[in-house]
Amino acid sequence: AKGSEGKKASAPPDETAPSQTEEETPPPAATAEAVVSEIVGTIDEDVDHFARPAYKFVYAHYDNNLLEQQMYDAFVDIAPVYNFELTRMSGDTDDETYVTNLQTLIDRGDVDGFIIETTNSVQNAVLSLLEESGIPYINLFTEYYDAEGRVITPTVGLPQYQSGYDSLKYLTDNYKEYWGDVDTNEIGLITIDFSVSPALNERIIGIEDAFKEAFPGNENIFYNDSFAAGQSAWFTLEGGYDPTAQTIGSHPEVKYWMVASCLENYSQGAARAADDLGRNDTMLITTVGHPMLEQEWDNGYDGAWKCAIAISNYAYATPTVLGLIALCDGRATAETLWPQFKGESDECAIWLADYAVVTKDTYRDYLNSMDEKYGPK
Amino acid sequence: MRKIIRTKMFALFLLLAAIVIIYTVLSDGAFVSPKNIRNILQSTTVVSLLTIGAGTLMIAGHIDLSLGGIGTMCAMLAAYLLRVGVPWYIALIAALAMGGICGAFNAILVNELRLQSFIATLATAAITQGFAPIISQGKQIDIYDPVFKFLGGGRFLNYVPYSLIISLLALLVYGIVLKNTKFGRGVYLIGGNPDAARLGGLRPKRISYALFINAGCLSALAGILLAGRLQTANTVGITNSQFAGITAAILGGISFGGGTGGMGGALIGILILNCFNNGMTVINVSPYWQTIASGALLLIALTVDFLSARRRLKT
Amino acid sequence: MERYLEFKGIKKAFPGVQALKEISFRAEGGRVLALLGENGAGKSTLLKILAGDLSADEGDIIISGKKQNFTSPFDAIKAGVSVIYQERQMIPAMSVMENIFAGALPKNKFGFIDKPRLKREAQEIISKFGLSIDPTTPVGRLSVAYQQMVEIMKAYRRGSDIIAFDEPTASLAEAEISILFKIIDELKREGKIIIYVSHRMAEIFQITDDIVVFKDGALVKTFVTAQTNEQELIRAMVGREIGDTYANLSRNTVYGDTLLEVKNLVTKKVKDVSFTLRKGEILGFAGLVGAGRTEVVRALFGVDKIISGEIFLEGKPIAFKSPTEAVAAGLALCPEDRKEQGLVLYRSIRDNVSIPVLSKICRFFFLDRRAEAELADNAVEKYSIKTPDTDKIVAELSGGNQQKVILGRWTSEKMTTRILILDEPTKGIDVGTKAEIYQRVCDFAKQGIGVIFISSELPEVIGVSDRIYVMREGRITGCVDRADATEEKILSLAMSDTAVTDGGEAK
Amino acid sequence: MSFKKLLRSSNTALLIITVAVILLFYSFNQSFLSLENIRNIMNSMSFVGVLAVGMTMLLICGEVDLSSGAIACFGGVVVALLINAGIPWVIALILTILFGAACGLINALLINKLGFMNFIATLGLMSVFQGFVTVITQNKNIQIPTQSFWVLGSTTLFNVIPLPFIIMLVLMIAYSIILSNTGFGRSVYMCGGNRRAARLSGINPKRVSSILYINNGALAALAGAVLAARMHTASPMTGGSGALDAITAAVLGGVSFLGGAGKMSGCFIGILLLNVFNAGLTAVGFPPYWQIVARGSLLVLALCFDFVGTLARRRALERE
Ligand SMILES: Nc1ncnc2c1ncn2[C@@H]1O[C@H](COP(=O)(O)OP(=O)(O)OP(=O)(O)O)[C@@H](O)[C@H]1O
Ligand SMILES: Nc1ncnc2c1ncn2[C@@H]1O[C@H](COP(=O)(O)OP(=O)(O)OP(=O)(O)O)[C@@H](O)[C@H]1O
Ligand SMILES: [Mg+2]
Ligand SMILES: [Mg+2]
Repeated sequence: AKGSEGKKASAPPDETAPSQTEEETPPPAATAEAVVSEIVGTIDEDVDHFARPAYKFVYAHYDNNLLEQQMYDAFVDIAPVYNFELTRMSGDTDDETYVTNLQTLIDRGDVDGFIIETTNSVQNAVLSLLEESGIPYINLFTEYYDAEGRVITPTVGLPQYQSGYDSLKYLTDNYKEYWGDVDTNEIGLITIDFSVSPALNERIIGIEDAFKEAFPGNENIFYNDSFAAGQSAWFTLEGGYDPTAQTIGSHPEVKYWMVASCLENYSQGAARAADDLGRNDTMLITTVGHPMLEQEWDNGYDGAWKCAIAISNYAYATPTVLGLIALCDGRATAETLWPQFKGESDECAIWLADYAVVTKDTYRDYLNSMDEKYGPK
Repeated sequence: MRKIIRTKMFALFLLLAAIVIIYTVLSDGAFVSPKNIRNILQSTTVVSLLTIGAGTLMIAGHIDLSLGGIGTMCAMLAAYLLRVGVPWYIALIAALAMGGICGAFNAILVNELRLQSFIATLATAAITQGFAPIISQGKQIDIYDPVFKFLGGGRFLNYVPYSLIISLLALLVYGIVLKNTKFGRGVYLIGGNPDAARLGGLRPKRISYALFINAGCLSALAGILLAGRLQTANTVGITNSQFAGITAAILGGISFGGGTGGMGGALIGILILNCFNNGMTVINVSPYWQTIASGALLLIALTVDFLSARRRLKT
Repeated sequence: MERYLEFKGIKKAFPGVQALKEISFRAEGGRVLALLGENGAGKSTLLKILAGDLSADEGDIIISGKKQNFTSPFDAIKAGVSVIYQERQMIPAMSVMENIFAGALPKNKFGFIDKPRLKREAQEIISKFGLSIDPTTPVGRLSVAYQQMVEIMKAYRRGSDIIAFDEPTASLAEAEISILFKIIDELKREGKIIIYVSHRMAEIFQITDDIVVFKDGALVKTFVTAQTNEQELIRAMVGREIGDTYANLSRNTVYGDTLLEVKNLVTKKVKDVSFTLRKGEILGFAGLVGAGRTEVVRALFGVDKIISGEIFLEGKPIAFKSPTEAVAAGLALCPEDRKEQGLVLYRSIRDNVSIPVLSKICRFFFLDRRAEAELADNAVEKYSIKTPDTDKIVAELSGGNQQKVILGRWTSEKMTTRILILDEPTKGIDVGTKAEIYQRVCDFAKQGIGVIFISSELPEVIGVSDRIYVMREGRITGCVDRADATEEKILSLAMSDTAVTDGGEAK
Repeated sequence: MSFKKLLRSSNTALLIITVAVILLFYSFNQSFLSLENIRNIMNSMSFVGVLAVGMTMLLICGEVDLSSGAIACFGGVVVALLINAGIPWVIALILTILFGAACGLINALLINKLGFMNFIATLGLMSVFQGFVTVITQNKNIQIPTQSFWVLGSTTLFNVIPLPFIIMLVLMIAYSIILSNTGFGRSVYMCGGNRRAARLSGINPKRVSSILYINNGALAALAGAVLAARMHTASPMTGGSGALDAITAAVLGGVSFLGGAGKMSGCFIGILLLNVFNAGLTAVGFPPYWQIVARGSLLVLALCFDFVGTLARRRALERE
């Protein structure tokens, strides 16, 4: 329960707000700009990674989805640059499996550092295992909090709430460009959540807030929870298609639709619903996450799915690894890592990854710039 | 001795031994380190309890797909009660009782309305799975109660998990009850032919009620032990372990038709599954190949079974 | 060319049993050959091999000069062999016509099932058998007897050259038996090869031409029916003489007080039945199959719901809500349908025998294995059940031996029975054991136990019972004392004009 | 069908519930029955519907295939790979169906040649197929940019009835005819009703069962391909619960889990009910977690209704 408030509090200040108009080339994210090379655990610092033997890291992820694969790929890509070896471990989306596997790896005794990617449900057990073992670790995506809501693990993550907020904000700012000057009372919002994941849920809260802010008093918000829709909807395209199509079909009073989801698969499903219903002119779809949309655009897609929050995987991977190496080297402790990102009352810092809303016209440039900045060189 | 060699259990035991030896060699002994053995044993606790519940019902000719849902909901209930300040023993009893009630609900559907247990328990599964997030508002509920933590994560002599002792004890007790008591015999008989058992003076309905309720309580216990170990109850809980429980039971010789198998075989089935999975982590198999390998394991287990059955026919 | 069927050196072993040891004999077309032998002698096993269901370990089957190697029942059917099994083999949820034509449903030119033709042809066969069954009823809804007739019609329909019957009359009544015999006669005249297995001596002499006797899996002797007699056959089968079964029984002569009184019992199938049973008395129940005798005892035993009527056990009114209560009150019901209601087929003999006395062989909470084994050993010995040990799964026993297991269960020494109800107890049991069973029943009576003895074999009811109630269509139509009982008298009470053709559909 | 016959049909109770559910949601939201929404519901049932056709056949025969969702997923991936490799989509589709049949054949061989228990064998293969999907795709969705292929998923008849639904319906009707009007169909029932008796009647139960597994694999792959066409994408996430959903729908529709009984029409109503109910919950904005409870309760309710219906039917039969 403490997760949500904590995370909202940790949402970055305005300076991280990404580019919102198409013309502007995405600015170098402020988060990275603040970094100076004296600070340990960042890209530019002057460390010889080959003066030591290669570290053995384990990427221990809870789910086993597309995102995890992409992160793994990104880690593997930068492994030769920063001189580490990487193996992975999956919890198969099960608390017990995750904890048991983690313990098994710890007991094996040859791991130098962990990249921990979990839900909050295993936080307590994972923390006590890691504390006992003394092995350095960095959390990816999901930060841990103590009972007072203070961040207690060094984390590389996405400002979940803000990214959701920004994804929809792009639509509310730009809808006239697609629809013209329509009656805002005829606009509705469909959200597709996976509510039991606090991180994903945050995004939806941000999305809804952005809508309410843009259209005060508009009550056409239709919330769908793909968790509640049953297993066939979990992370599948149908999980986005069906609620979108059926909500639209059941609410003819709403003429213009914005669809925003916490996961790319759902928005891709929603995009198909827009195609099938012939509503590419009256729908605008967005999402947090971009790779599938990138593929669609590459293949010439030009439908209602207009934009997405793009985050380069390297923008996660590189800080994660550098931070972990700093911990392993003993150049920083969990508490002293990335002091510039540390909230006032928090024990540890959250490195918030660069992201931006991209459209068909901007995605190439943005991703190239991110690769330039964080990718293997 | 010859008789033992020809049993299915022995064949599965050989498979288990093979798994252990192969992993030990591949991992340079890390697989059989005391710590790792403890890990393997610890990982069997939840599955064991579910296997007992599911297995006894299968022997009696039913199937229960709601165990995961029941356990998850009951653990959530316990965590909720603890959070609102209820003493641990009341939370524990309430959760177990809720498990029993859910089991009784299944029993009513199956015995009074004569529904197929497959679909009836599937319905119960959906209902209970829905209640878990309703109780917690979709979040997890952390558990700070020392007794719960102790039950789930405490270790005797800092080595043997208490939860393991609980589940092994349960396996032992149920094994003995099944093989050596009137009730246990009744379970087999109603699984084999309920009409004949009834005409023989047994009470199939009563036994089936007892089994469903028992399975509900055991899965509540499993849910609580896991929640205690993780110090949190969440909406997924033990849902994923449910199929493992059924699989272990079938591997161990309990068949869907009812009437056969026992807890000894089920224990070996559980150990095979858990050793195999743990070993893959020890020797670093990629997650995708793990999926393939665990499917292949089931097929290998069936092959072993097939070979032993064939040999039995020949002699 | 002449039709014949020859077995050459057939061997078959099951784990622990050599079921067939070098069986060789020949059956000629146009003759009926009887296979005789004690329970477990290997008769059914041989027929299963003939049916392509089991494969022999060694040996050949030769049909009219052609060596056959069946690997499945399909092959056997194609080669013109039909075997009617001892245990009914039907698909309960499917209609009579589909069961009769199973595996060869008539097709129209589009390859679809020709339903009108199916119905017509099924109806033709049913009429030929003189039965009144609606071809579209699910077989499961027929009485056991009619189910058996459907089995026979199925084999008849195939027009096979070789037809083997494995105890076809065990669950048939007189009327159906005479129909069956007419059909067999006709088949014989068409020159077909008929093999007939039965434990009823009278039938053997009535319809067979040759006799082959098995003992312990070996062929001991062959006879020509016309040139032998019952005693000679029994000696070949059992290895000893058995005198006049019924006359030699040592019977109880003194009866005690009224043990059971049933007044105006009404259930779904039973209409206003009243009778009394005294201590030490054997009460026979006769009637055609479907007369409702089973239903009377099921109601007594707390299985079926009683609509109205009173039952007194030693003067006290009783109404059992479940068999558990009945067993606790000292009733024992040995049910008619051994597969459905009697046995837990995939459990051992031991497990099956101990069912009603489980609480009596418990020490503290635990079952006393030794006592249980003893119980089973006694049953095996008492009824000469043919099995290597009592661990054997009941499904692997021969039909007759399965029946003996049920008898063993309900007559074990741990039972404290006051009323013993036997529903068709000797179904499928060989002559030697039958005599022993009759004597046992009489011994029970001597101990003061009241026995209800239901049987469709008239000589048996008459020979064993002290008094005989006759039922027809759910009512008791008369009560005959042993001294006055004749087959004609009982038959006339049991039959009404409609009874023969009607009542095919039970439940 | 006469009224009396209808009353006695085993699907009547389920049909009544379905109609009641539709009316209930309609009374809350009239747009629930808009043409657009009817089309949506049809779309939503088509994937599991096709899976359920093959599954119903298997269940009636006393078999079960837990791997069909995984085969469907695999089918989607295969068709995507083939099309993206430049193979014309019709040929790719045929190859995919053959591929699914091959997966089914593996099931058939394990179960009927080696005598493996169907539940565990198909559970094992489910993991194997799913694992291969992830290895091949590296867990990434595969886009299918070939627009001509999309026709398979998004064509609509009269602008209302989607092609995937028509495919499902045609299959259901075809298999329904096979079940009730062909020798093979009847032998499916016979094998499920009493396998031994069927064998003794000259039917080869292993052959029947093998054919059904192969058929199920082919249908599952088809379902996966059609879904991929609808989504323009093959996703490794597809179909995880497909087999269980198909079994649920079929069993709800009166198909016995133990074999020997059931009808395709029941299976259709089962799927219809489940999907109409889901769509209705979305249409009225039912509170999320209570949706799960509601779905479970609906199952219980439908089954109770069915029970009452069975009792009434039995009584009517007795009265005759
Ligand atoms: N499937 C089996 N497995 C093991 N043993 C079997 C099996 N079937 C039969 N037997 C054994 O083979 C022997 C012969 O049995 P069979 O059924 O042929 O006897 P039968 O002559 O038909 O007896 P009955 O008159 O009682 O029907 C018996 O000892 C029986 O226990
Ligand atoms: N309510 C019931 N439930 C289960 N089986 C039943 C029920 N009623 C009858 N039976 C069984 O159905 C079969 C057919 O019964 P049917 O009425 O033909 O003969 P019956 O009543 O046994 O007649 P009889 O005993 O006089 O031959 C019998 O085996 C009987 O045991
Ligand atoms: Mg026999
Ligand atoms: Mg009877």
